Amino acid sequence: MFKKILIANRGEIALRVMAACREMGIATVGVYSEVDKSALHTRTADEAVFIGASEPAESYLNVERIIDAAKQTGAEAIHPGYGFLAENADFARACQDNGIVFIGPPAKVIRDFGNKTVARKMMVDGGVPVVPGMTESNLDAKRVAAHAEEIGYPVLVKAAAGGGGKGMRIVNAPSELAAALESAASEAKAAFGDGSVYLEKYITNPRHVEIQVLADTHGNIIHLFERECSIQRRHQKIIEETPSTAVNDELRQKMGEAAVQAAATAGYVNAGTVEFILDEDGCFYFLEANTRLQVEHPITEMITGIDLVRRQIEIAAGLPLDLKQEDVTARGHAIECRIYAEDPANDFFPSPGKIVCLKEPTGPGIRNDCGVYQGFTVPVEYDPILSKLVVHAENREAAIERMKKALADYVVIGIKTPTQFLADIIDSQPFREGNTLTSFIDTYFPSWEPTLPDKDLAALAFIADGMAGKRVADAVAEGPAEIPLPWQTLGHWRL
Amino acid sequence: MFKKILIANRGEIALRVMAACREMGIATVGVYSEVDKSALHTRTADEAVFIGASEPAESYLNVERIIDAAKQTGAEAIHPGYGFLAENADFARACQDNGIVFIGPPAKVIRDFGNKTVARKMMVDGGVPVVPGMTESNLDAKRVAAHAEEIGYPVLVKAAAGGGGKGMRIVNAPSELAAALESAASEAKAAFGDGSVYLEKYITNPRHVEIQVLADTHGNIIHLFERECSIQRRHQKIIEETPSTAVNDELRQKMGEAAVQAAATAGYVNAGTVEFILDEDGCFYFLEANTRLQVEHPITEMITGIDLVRRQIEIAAGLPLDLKQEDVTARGHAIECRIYAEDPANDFFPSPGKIVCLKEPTGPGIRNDCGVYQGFTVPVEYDPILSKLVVHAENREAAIERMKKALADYVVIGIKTPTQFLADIIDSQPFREGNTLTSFIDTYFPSWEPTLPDKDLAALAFIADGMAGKRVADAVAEGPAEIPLPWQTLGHWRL
Amino acid sequence: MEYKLKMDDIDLPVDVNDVDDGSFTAVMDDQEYRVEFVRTSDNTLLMTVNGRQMPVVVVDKDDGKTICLNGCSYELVDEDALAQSVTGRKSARKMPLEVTPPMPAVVVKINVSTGDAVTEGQPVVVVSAMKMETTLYAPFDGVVTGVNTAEGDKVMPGDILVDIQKTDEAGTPQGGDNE
Amino acid sequence: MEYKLKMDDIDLPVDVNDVDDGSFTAVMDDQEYRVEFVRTSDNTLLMTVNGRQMPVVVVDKDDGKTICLNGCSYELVDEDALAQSVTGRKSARKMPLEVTPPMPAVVVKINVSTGDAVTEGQPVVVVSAMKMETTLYAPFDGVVTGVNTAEGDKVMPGDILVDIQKTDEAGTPQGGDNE
Repeated sequence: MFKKILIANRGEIALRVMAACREMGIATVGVYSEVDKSALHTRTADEAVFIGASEPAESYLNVERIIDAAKQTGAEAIHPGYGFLAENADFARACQDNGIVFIGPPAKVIRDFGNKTVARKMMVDGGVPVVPGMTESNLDAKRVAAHAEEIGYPVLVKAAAGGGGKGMRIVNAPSELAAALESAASEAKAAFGDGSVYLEKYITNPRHVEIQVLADTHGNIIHLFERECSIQRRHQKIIEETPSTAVNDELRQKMGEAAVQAAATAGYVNAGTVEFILDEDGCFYFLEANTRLQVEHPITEMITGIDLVRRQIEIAAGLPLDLKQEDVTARGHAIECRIYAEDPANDFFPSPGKIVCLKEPTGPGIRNDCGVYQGFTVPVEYDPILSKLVVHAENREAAIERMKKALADYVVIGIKTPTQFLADIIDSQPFREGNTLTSFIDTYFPSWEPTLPDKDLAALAFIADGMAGKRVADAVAEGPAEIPLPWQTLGHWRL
Repeated sequence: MFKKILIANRGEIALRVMAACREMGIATVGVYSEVDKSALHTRTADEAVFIGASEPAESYLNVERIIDAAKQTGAEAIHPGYGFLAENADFARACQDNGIVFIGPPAKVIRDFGNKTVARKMMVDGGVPVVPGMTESNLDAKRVAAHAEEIGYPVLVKAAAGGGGKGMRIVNAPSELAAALESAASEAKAAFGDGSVYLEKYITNPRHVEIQVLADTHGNIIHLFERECSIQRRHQKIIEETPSTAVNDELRQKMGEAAVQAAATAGYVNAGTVEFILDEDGCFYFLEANTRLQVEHPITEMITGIDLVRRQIEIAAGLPLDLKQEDVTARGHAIECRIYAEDPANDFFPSPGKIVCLKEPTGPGIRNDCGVYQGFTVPVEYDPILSKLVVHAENREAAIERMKKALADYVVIGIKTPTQFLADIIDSQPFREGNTLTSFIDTYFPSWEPTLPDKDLAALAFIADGMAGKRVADAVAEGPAEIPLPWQTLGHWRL
Repeated sequence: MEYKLKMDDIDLPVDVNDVDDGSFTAVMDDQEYRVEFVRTSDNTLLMTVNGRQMPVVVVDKDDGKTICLNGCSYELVDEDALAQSVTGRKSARKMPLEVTPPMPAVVVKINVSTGDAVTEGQPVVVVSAMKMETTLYAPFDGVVTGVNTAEGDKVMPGDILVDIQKTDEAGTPQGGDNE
Repeated sequence: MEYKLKMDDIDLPVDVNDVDDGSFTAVMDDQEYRVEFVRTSDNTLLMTVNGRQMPVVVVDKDDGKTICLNGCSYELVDEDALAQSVTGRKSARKMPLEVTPPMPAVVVKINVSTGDAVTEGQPVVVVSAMKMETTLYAPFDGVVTGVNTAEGDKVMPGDILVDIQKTDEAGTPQGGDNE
């Protein structure tokens, strides 16, 4: 097993990987940019290496500096987390060329799946159903328009290189196509360094259901059931759950087998996710494969009892999977809410800034994978994810109640977060009924405003606070930098 | 379902029950004694009722005042937690007489099991194997001595009314018998209000393995597998785990069936635990039944995914169990460490006092059921339990590593706790090998002293702290009372 | 004692009486409240209203306080206190009549130069925050009289990125230092 | 700069140099350390020793500090600072020559009265803390010259519950105010 691993990421996912390493007795190396000098992941690693300026290209996307940091500290492997270099085939190749193990699939597999059009071709060849659409990316507006006519509107413009909704546009009419292509290409180029886009048939009333797979270097491939990820805003997931209300045992098995088939076709190794579009008739189509740990991996961990990050590291170290498909069972119901720094009442605008007050929910069946702390200034340069709040309970109804309680207990002051919005969704009739289509937010919460049921109590609290005497020192935005270190970061290293 | 429940307890178990109530939409009433005015459970309830002076007899053991508090607040049911009135048949009867639902078994069952000699007779009649010994309590020293000779030394003096090792003494020779009887009786009287004691054969090299059962009011009884509770100090459990390393599937089924048989024989209703002594040959004997929620219930919750407190409340409300025996499956491995206010380097002397600094461990698979907060003064009057640290992982080895990490992250300053001691046990070869006999502590840790591997680093930290500039205000023992309210207590009540 | 509290545009007048150490009574909208409270940490209180306990987080903010309870967040100001401080800062932001980012952001692209004629709704600047691009549009027809930023700049709400003079306005261009 | 630190009976001399804002070097037992540190909250530091980071909890205590790191707890004092304060408080407790509880406790039972003769090891008082009973014994043969407590009293370590005069000692009973 590795003695030291470098984590080429930041925020909650870097913390998640470091926690697994500690339990496995593996030392951790963190890397950080200028603006992340006091970030939680920087503080939590056994060693922290500065890798450059705040712009991602200068630091977290800088292959050379990250490889250098690994060599300098003697890290034998690199875990890329998600985002940044996680699905960058050149980075995986660079690791290999420098004798460092990349904790993820081989570079070729990343490249094949990373290009959505290549992936689609590969899946067609492997007998995995795909959404009708272009099999190559093309920026010639006329030819794309011809394709769109052929597929039929509405169509979806997608980035060939990306994921997570970046560089994606729905186009309902020919007149909108040119603008959508340009803005999608620009966003894709900024996010992934590759502005290629392509078209797909836009399936109406779809669900987004994905299958987790694990594949080792010895040819064993298993799936770990589905995740329902349809609740999205701006094409980014905000609530995920498992099992899906739309998947019965038969469909689960079919989708699981298709996902294993997809992985086998591609020569997949390590943890990966096969995303499917599920239509109203229970037909499903390959959408894309995410060749890395998924943001929402904890819900699968909670229903299967399997530690995906530990498995990733074991697979990367060449260990065989000691699990067969029949060993994997799902129990109970898990839900994840993504806590972003954003304002749900204002078009989900990002809300960077200083976290003046942070109270995290705790309790049986509650897990909060958090990458920030009270007093930390959430930078403008990176993804707005602060934490992932995950609950597990005996059944969907109990999980919903648990999530409601956890969201009510989650306090973030100083920046905007969607906790109230998420609580309203979770508690809504359509959600309770399982109507989790990708159109959910547009249909049921087209414009959300916080209800303020307790304003009288708030007024009484205002007065009580004044009478209760001066607090010692509020961590106001202008106040002295307070950097409390959440205690889960206690290092394990000894002299 | 109930609209309001009174929790007739304090500390972590009161918090645990309140968390379940909140998820079920049930309002909570807390009760508190003089010294517990600022206790966490007092603060966390939706309503808090003062019930008397700090001595348990004036408050938490005062049936009349607790019934009055329930009537005054309109609570329809009372959850007794463990300890205090949890196994007091008169209290259960008083609830019934006042039209309040007691969340536990019927008074008669409590009385039957509560008297260990009656319980033994009942089990013998029901065909459940019992440890050889007296079937009645008797304080006549001569007759007890005769019994002891008949059973053969060593014998165990046990309180007829109690549990948890209180009023229990091992007697190796006739000369020690009289003193042991007297001190056991005195301790039993103080703890349970009943000084009756009796004798049992002391089984050498035993393990303490118990089975969790759930029985509803409709005649359904299931078991939820075993808990291995052999690691004890002063006859009180300090580490529990499930599954037991000494129980294979065949034995598990036999013990489970015996526990269900015991519950059926007694007419049991609600959650209960049947404790067995397991000897070196895999024979097991009924020891006693605990007619309430067990301290160590979380490890069963973690491997079965079943919320025992929710089930208790549902059963008390008359709902049928929607689980059959075959629906209950165990997955992974769970370990609990009890975090007591005591000094393991000094004979486990209680260590009440002010908690100057508290950092709780968090992370995937870690749960800490905690009843105290930083700044709270742990009173001298009650049980020394501060929290229960529980981990769940894929297998025993991973659970051990997770627990090691969690214990290392657990910081309590101001009072003594056994975190280092527990970490040394967990990490020891005998524990890793599963040699968890009740003699474990005496055999492998007869006198424990903390190892201090990092004193050089501590010296450097001492110097760094001096240079780092004054801290704002240390919560020193003499400092102003700081009462931070852990945020899990956010109430759910609205005007 | 009369408190004139305000939440956004909602007036919350509270009549407070029987003030004692750790308790008071209050009347709001003809409803009576008995309130007890204790500070549990710098920014938390345990408040008991008519016998019901609830934890509350209170943090000072600008002229008022942010209050969190029961999972919701409230921004309240005391109008009496407010009267003594400068007012009107907020109203300026309400109408998007200026080219300013809605959040701290980085300028990705500037589509116009000084002297350009622009029409209402025309994209003039693209900013990016947390990997999300947002396009800022011309709020009316006009002429660009100044570009006050460059690509890569970090900008804040309230920063006027591009000065535009309305076409239907007479006179010389306003603002626009071309810095 | 020379620090004379002490942990229990272990001397920990540290030679500190190159003190800068947030860093220093140190030599202990011929080993060199490069230390960087930053205060992360009132009672926590992030310390980096020879490139390895570790969080540390530090709390002031009596004459010294309690330090938690890597799951272990250390009590350190600075001998130079200690020299200026009163010493010797601790040594008094070491030998159990007095009838005093080992922890804060409540008196459950008093087995003796003034004037009783007692033998070494005879139970004289039973105290209870957190539901655990502890018996306090006569430390030597002697005569009870005073009982300074009553059943139900809360007592602290250092409180002498029963005064006993050694049999082989001459002279009048010591102490024993019979309060």
